Amino acid sequence: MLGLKLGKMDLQSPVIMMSGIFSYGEADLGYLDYSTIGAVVTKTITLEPRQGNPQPRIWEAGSGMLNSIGLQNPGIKDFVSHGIPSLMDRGVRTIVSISGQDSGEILSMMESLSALGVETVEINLSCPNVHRDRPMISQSARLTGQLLRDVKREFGQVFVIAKLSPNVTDISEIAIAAEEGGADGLSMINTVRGLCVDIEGRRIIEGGYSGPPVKPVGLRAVYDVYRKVRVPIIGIGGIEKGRDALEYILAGAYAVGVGSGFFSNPFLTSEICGELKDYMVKNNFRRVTDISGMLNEKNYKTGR
Amino acid sequence: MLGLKLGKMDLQSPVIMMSGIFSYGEADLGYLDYSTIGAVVTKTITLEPRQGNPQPRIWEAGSGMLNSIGLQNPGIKDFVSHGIPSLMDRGVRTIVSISGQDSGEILSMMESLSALGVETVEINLSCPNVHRDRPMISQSARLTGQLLRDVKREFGQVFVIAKLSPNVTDISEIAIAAEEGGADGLSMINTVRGLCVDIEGRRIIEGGYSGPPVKPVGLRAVYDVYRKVRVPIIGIGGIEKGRDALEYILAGAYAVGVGSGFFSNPFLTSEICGELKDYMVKNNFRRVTDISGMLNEKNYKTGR
Amino acid sequence: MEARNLKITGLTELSAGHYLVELENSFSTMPLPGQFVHIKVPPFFLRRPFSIAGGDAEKIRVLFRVAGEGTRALSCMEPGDELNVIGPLGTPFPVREEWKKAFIVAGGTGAAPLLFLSSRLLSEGREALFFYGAREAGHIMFRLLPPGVDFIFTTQDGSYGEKGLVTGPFEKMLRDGLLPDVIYAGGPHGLLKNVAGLSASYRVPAFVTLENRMACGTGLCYGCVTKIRSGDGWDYRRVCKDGPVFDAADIEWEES
Amino acid sequence: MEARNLKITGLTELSAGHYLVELENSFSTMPLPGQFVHIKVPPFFLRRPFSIAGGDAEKIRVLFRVAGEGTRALSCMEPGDELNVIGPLGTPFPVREEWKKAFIVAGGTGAAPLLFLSSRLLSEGREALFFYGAREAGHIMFRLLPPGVDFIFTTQDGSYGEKGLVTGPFEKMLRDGLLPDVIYAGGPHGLLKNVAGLSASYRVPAFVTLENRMACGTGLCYGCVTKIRSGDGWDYRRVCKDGPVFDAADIEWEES
Ligand SMILES: Cc1cc2nc3c(=O)[nH]c(=O)nc-3n(C[C@H](O)[C@H](O)[C@H](O)COP(=O)(O)OP(=O)(O)OC[C@H]3O[C@@H](n4cnc5c(N)ncnc54)[C@H](O)[C@@H]3O)c2cc1C
Ligand SMILES: Cc1cc2nc3c(=O)[nH]c(=O)nc-3n(C[C@H](O)[C@H](O)[C@H](O)COP(=O)(O)OP(=O)(O)OC[C@H]3O[C@@H](n4cnc5c(N)ncnc54)[C@H](O)[C@@H]3O)c2cc1C
Ligand SMILES: Cc1cc2nc3c(=O)[nH]c(=O)nc-3n(C[C@H](O)[C@H](O)[C@H](O)COP(=O)(O)O)c2cc1C
Ligand SMILES: Cc1cc2nc3c(=O)[nH]c(=O)nc-3n(C[C@H](O)[C@H](O)[C@H](O)COP(=O)(O)O)c2cc1C
Ligand code: FES
Ligand code: FES
Repeated sequence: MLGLKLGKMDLQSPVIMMSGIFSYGEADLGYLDYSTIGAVVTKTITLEPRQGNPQPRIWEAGSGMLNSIGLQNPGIKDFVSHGIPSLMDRGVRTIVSISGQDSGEILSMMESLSALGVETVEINLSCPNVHRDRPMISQSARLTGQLLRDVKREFGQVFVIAKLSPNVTDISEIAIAAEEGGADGLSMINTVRGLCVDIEGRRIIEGGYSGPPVKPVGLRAVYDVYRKVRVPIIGIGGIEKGRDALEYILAGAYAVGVGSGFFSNPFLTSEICGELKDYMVKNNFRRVTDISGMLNEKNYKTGR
Repeated sequence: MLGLKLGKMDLQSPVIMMSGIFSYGEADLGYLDYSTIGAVVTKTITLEPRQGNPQPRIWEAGSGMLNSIGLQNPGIKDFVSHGIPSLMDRGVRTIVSISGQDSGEILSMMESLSALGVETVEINLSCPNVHRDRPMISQSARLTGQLLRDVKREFGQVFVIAKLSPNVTDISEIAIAAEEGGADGLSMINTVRGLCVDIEGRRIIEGGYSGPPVKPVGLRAVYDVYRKVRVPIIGIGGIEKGRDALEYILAGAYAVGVGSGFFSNPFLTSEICGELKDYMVKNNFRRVTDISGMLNEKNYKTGR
Repeated sequence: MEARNLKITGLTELSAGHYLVELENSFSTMPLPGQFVHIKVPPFFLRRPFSIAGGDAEKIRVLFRVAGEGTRALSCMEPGDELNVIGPLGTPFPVREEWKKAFIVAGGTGAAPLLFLSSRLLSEGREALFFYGAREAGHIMFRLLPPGVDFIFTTQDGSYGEKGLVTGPFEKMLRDGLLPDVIYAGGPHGLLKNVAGLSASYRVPAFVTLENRMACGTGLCYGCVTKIRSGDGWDYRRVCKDGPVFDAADIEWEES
Repeated sequence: MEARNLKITGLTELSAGHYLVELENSFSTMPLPGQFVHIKVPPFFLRRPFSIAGGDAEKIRVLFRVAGEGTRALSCMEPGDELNVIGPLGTPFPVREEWKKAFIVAGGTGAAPLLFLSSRLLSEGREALFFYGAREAGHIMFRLLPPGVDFIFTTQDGSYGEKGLVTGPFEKMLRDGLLPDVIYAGGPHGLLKNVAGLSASYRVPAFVTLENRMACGTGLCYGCVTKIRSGDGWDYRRVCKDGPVFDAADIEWEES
């Protein structure tokens, strides 16, 4: 009922643990029902090791949070040398997340990954915590399209997901460029650039904003882009209960990504699967893909 | 202590009731302490009357809200014919908000307003609820700069505030263009494009997202832009308690704008003034302008 | 209109999911039937609007149904707790000297302001026949029915009174030629639209109270507007300030 | 590590703003001194981490100070309420056979895990001298002091024990040549850094517990990292998973 295909992968559920939330997938948490997880996107890897940002990296921001991990990671060489951690025996697929400054870096990482047999890669074009004043690749339609063309030209057989930033004037334009460049799927949204003021500590905390407050932003992005592309969208942003995931799917997401909501609710993936099943049973749907985009104008006319 | 100048106007407090929150300033609410309000920005007026958007116009979105009023207003002619509603006897100044598709419309409205003796105008370049698929003027640095140049060339004596949208790749770029075009001040942010899914009602609600969840977005915008312009910034977005206003001012706002938080907390302006005074007394500041931007790198180095 | 913290003096579950909350009236004004209060229910951002179901210089009564998270939170509050309330808001039901006999048509919690109105009418020596429809017997707020008002009940499941919609007996009465001087109605959109149609057919003036989503509740934001006929067309008018009570003939009824 | 709803069996205010909360231990593991629990306090988004201040197969005790909104909300909960808890988390304090005599240095609520540790040490027949510093007399959690442990108190205002910082008598004891086999410490960053310096000077191993801001609490997000020496430089290691207890000599101390 909840199973679906993403590229050549069969996912046992449309719920994906997004990058940065679940480390490299090496953890085995006794309390998780792994059968409710379709895939894990590993924490973003870069070509060279990165120490990441100084403290504080985590800051509560109203009913959400800021993070500025700054892509701490051991680099692609170390990552590859350990082999891809796998939860395959529990039916969970792995998607490897990578990030780089340009096509050269990305291609070199793709090389290492495809040598390892990795079939699905997410390219994080949208981390707000790395270079404060340099734009992200997904802030430019031209750079996004070009990067994907470069990657798909050489690694046409790899399923490539582009992860996009909401911090753009028009996310549809970026999404279309990614699709035209050859992206096989889109993940949206990454965190929203945010800032908190620590009055007592007399300091400013910058970071990527995530959690429940960004849900209307993520939904808007998914809804708008769904009408303009054909590739599957992983809907992300502020999912903290089952109902939120259903909203994303009805608005146009093919699958949903769990981010910081998992920190708050460790049973989130099970709750999502439960809620999706309930909705489908009550409304007589057999496959979760049948309800994807159901309330989007692309399929459906609203009263207005 | 809390008084400050905005252009030629003396404001009795740095707290401004933003556009859309307080109608045209004609209301006289018994429970408001008007001495805590520096100015009221009137609900945005357009050249022609507008009926605005259909219901629903208001939607609760997590700990914030969506609105899609769609600039319902009687048009500039009708507005001007009634004279500018004034709370001057209570010390509250009026700023008139206008919006138009291009310089022609704006200039024609400026004409009517300056005939009426209006000294301070806010140009709303950022309403997300008007034309769904057409960009807003403040989504283009070029158009923003051009519009301000056109306005200031003809109405150099009017204090012109540009109200900017957060839905851009780089708000600093827009702010700089506005300043270069001649803007005397900046209001930021307007609402964030958002969307909710009404599962039971099987419909999509689009609207501008405001309230506490957008505070980190507004703070980020103010903080970033403060370092790049010299004109005063009215910091807006998610202010629902006194402390929030203090955060905006410390991050770089010259004055603060109260939006939907006023719906939730009718004593908000008093709370803000109280909190600002407390902070200033405790930390030995005499004028609220002395603490503006105090925690911004422009003035101050953070520990990092 | 004032904004104050009002103390809850009573909170009773009248039937499954239906509550009566009684607030200390610290406002300096007397509430009138048709007016409403705008209540902050922590931690929710938007206030919740509720008709005043009764009250005087001492008390304000609100009758509500648990419809979602906010009303659920409200139902969990306790006597002694305070609520930040803006009120009394909106225009009351008009009452004219010459309207000696009124028909009142209420569906569900739409009955709240009409219960208040009917006791007012009664105390002024007028006649009122109250058509009150609910889903089931348990939803009829017997404890709030003003003594002396004549009631005709319907329930959708037939568990009390006539089975069916409240507009059934109401329409029958009109058809039988028993016309009142005025009609007042509150409840779901379909009911009100129906009443408006009958009021036009039988040429009896009708006043209905609308429930749109609200932000400010005080006429400032234009969030709650409804289409009101004007000249050849219509204008959007504010339910919170220009209403919530409107002349049924003025409303441009939309599909819902 | 498990995630469960644990019932609150007791919640006591020990002194102004300091609380002891007792939870039913429905975990299948026994908590160890130095480990912590990650508690969801509605309606806050991020969980709050707290050291385990005591416990066994039946109970988990947490000692906390109202530091902000989340701890305030926690202090308002009641016995019978449930909390969603992830735990026990992190690495416990190391205890080696040959460490017969321990000095324990605690500042403020940093005492919580050390109270647990000291009773463990005592029950294993070891010797422990507990240096316990607080702002004022009322902040010292007498009710939690394990019987049989020797304590030396300091308060900043001199209202109990010696006046000054806890590192005063601790350093004096070392200076007087009364060296323990091991030092354990918890509390503010300055205190820990100080203890680390003394541990190096006197060549006594020291283990400290750190408190960084956490999101996952389970090693997944890299939010809570601290600089740990490695070769010529340092690496960011996770306080929640690689700690919270670290060898003081491994920490790259930063200004704070
Ligand atoms: C003038 C007026 C008078 C009313 N009088 C009564 C009354 O006497 N008794 C009663 O039970 N109900 C009354 N209502 C409806 C009542 O306001 C809603 O049931 C209540 O707001 C639902 O809140 P919730 O948090 O439980 O629901 P949710 O669905 O969780 O609320 C989400 C948001 O939608 C709004 N909303 C949801 N339903 C409605 C609705 N029907 N009308 C307006 N806003 C809504 C809420 O205010 C909130 O902003 C009245 C509404 C209006 C406008
Ligand atoms: C491993 C560990 C063990 C701890 N043990 C204890 C203990 O036994 N007793 C005790 O009283 N406190 C302990 N603390 C500190 C405790 O977690 C904070 O006091 C608490 O999170 C503050 O929450 P708040 O909502 O009241 O404060 P707020 O300032 O409103 O919290 C805002 C955010 O900052 C975080 N935060 C604020 N202060 C701290 C802090 N000092 N450390 C970590 N996060 C913080 C909160 O978790 C939250 O995410 C421990 C912290 C850690 C990391
Ligand atoms: C602590 C943290 C670390 C993250 N690290 C990454 C990362 O390494 N790569 C990436 O593409 N996204 C990263 N993200 C973004 C999330 O994958 C997700 O897109 C975002 O948090 C929005 O979803 P949410 O609101 O559900 O958290 C991170 C988010 C958080 C909170
Ligand atoms: C109901 C509503 C109506 C608004 N109408 C206008 C408007 O007419 N013109 C305008 O410039 N901004 C308008 N805004 C935007 C606010 O002025 C403000 O910029 C925004 O809401 C962010 O602030 P907040 O989070 O404090 O609400 C409106 C906002 C709301 C909630
Ligand atoms: S709710 Fe704001 S005008 Fe009616
Ligand atoms: S809090 Fe996530 S790794 Fe420690």
